[in-house]
Amino acid sequence: MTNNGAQTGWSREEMAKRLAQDIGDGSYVNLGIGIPELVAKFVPDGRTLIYHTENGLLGMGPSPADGDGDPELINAGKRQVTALPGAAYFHHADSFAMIRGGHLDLSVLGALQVAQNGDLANWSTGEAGAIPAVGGAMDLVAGVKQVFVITQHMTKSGEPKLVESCAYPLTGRGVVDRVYTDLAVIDVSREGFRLVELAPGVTMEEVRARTGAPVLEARQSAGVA
Amino acid sequence: MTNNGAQTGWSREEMAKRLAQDIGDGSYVNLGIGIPELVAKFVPDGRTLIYHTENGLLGMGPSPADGDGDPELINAGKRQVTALPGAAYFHHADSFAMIRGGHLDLSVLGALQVAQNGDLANWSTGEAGAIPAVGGAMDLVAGVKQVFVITQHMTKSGEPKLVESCAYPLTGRGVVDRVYTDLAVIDVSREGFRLVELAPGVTMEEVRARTGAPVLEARQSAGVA
Amino acid sequence: MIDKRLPSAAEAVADVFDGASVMVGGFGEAGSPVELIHALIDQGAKDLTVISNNTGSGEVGLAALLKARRVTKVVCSFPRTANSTVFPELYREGFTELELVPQGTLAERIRAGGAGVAAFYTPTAVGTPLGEGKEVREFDGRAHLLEHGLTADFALIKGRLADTHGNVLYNKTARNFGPPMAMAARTTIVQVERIVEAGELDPEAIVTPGIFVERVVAIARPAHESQLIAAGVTYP
Amino acid sequence: MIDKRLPSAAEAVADVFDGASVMVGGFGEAGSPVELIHALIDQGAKDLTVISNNTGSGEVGLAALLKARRVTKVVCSFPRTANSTVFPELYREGFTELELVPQGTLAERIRAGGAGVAAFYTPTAVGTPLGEGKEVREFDGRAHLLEHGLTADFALIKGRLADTHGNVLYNKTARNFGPPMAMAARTTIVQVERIVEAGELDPEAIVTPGIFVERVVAIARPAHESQLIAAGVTYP
Repeated sequence: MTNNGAQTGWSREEMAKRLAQDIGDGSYVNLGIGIPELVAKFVPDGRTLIYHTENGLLGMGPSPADGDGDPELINAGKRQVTALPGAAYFHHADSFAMIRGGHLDLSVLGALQVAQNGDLANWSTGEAGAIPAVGGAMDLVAGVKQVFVITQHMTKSGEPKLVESCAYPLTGRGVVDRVYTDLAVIDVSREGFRLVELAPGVTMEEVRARTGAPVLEARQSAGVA
Repeated sequence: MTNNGAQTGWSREEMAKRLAQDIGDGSYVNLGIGIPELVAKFVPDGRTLIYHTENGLLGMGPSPADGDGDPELINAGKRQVTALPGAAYFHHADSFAMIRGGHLDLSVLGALQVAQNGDLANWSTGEAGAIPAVGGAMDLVAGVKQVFVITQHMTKSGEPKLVESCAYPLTGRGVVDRVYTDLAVIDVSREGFRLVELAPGVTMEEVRARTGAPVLEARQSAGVA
Repeated sequence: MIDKRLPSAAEAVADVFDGASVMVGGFGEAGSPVELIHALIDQGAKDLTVISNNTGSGEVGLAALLKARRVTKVVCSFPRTANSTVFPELYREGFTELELVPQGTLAERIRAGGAGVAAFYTPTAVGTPLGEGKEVREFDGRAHLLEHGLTADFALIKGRLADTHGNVLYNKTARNFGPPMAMAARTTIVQVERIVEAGELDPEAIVTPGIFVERVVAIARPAHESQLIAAGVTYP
Repeated sequence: MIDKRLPSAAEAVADVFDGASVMVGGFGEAGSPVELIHALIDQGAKDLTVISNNTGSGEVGLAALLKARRVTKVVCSFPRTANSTVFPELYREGFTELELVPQGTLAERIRAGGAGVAAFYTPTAVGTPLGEGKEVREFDGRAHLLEHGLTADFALIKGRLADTHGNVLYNKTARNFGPPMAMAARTTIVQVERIVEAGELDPEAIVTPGIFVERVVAIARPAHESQLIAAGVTYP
């Protein structure tokens, strides 16, 4: 991916910024722990999103200033946050009623693997002796209207994360709508992976070489969701 | 039941008063529409009951003084009531979670018929062309820990209301624990109806003559529930 | 900028379509969204399925919607009222179908629909005529009925106070079916006496979070059915 | 005269028995009833089944109860924590069994247990390892799993404020599992910073109605796990 010194690929922040462009004004959004959390920093001017955290808050705001936090006002990653005007607190059964009942517009999650049929693996490597922990990921992918994955295109050891079928234990079947990586934006269509947009300096050939399943050409009309 | 001019049987108020003696201090109680509502007037001194009305209030108090009512503060009979100190409002799904989940100690209901196995019919005569309406009766008898019926011993036309098996459509099967009538207090035991107490001036023979199923003698130890 | 306010009840119900399912809040007159229902009568949608605990009083509100022959089915726990013959006549005539549901099962089916729970097992109504034809299954030796979640195209609800995000507070026992219905409808429309800016309500005390509410309309002095009936009003 | 106050955490948990099931509120440290858990450690009950979203941090609170080898099973959605090896060691050793449940299914199972709903169908976890061995059934063409309601002998919950009738308010996201667990336990024990007389709380704003609460204990300045851990505290 060397390209005459010009930019190749997206940084984590750029991935988050690209994803943020695809979220409509007024959407109710749940951002997973890690890269997904960055999305909140890049929402385009003029759009207001309402953030849901599954531990019981709609209208979540950014981290508090040092010393202003409350250890009982936290997000799903157990980090201290704030509540914005218009916020509401509720209990866990109501919070997951929002998720399971299809009331959230978008869930943004990380991934270990995404399969071409939309299967997602993001909670366990299935490693022997590991302590299994699932949290709310299975509920989010089963219930939220749209599921975006944001992830590096390949693992640290150079394996594709977008694959024909997941080797890791599944979080949900056929649940992912779109994937944002350092190399491209890719839809999970009925026909399988389909390019939406390449990152700067990245070619379709490079994307295909780094993807474990076929990637279809972008549709002429492809673009913002 | 003439008895030398002395009292024979209980009035509605006396039935309610007799029933009220059997409710323990601190009980959570749902009183049905009609005679059951009278029970609240006769709770013995020193006992505090908390009244639940299924339309969303715990800590229901008596009717408001004239002109002090709020048409949006009503009981299940749609009559205006008040809220006592310690009251709480909640929605219908939570209200019936209290009922179905076994959190209420006692439900007091009227009856068309009670069978010797505890079956209750109190919502419909099954008459052709009648508009069926059930309200919360089936939920109450299925969920509340103890179900007391308060009713005249016989219908206006002189038919027994305590019967071998209900002819009317059921509200629930095997749900009634005890029946308070104008003639007696009668338990629904495993063996069938069993006398607990006779009203003043009423004989066991009279009770048996007016009951559509066998009535067993009171146990020596029978008394307050 | 999130602002779910609409300027009038008429605009709030403008897109209710023929054949729609409509949840209508209220228990008796407490919580009955009279102005939204009257706007729906004016709007004209017909062949509606109404999910509501009762069928209204006199010839105002829900009873008036029925009287206008707009409702071909009601899902309801208690369709009798002391002072209305509207539903009984439509029912006997065969114009309006009735699905009678125990009140707690009705509330739980609505909550389940809103919570993405397809179906659940309840002990209510086992062995009664309302359990006939339903799947029975034992859990811990006790028989339960399978009941299905209920959703609807629209919900018409009456609150007391809302903010521009659609967070809603209620008045006393007028809360009743409002919160579960707000969860279960695709388009939830709430009339309240007053709408404040986001941030003016205590986030700890909100009863229906705004995510469940699509539209709020201010009706400053809502009518109570009993007052309309006492004044001899019929609608339209 | 209804008064659900007990004078101390020790008295509040005195009757927890060996082999009891205990729901423990909290999500991370928010809402963790540290003082009630420490009283339970002192009390000595063992062979407990704990139902809780997490397994605690450091060696205080829930992690300390585990460390004391009192818990032989946890029902939990996320037993990993960054700063505790207590559960992983007990799990690997085979002392403490794990039933891993998706977080929303856990919350709904608890709510169902409290609401008298024996079981329900949810789309969560279909086709995943956590759905294996469970009944699958289609509703409207979509596969759902059958999940059962959960109840418990006791619940230990942290609120902010209560009254003598057991009505409870919470603090921000410390509310989390408190309300459904209060519904699902036969004996619900709530620690709060302050207990007021009945009538001092707004009946419109109560989160857990007193019918779900058997005992309230005032713990004026409850500890937060993170502060204890930062101070190097381990319990006992």
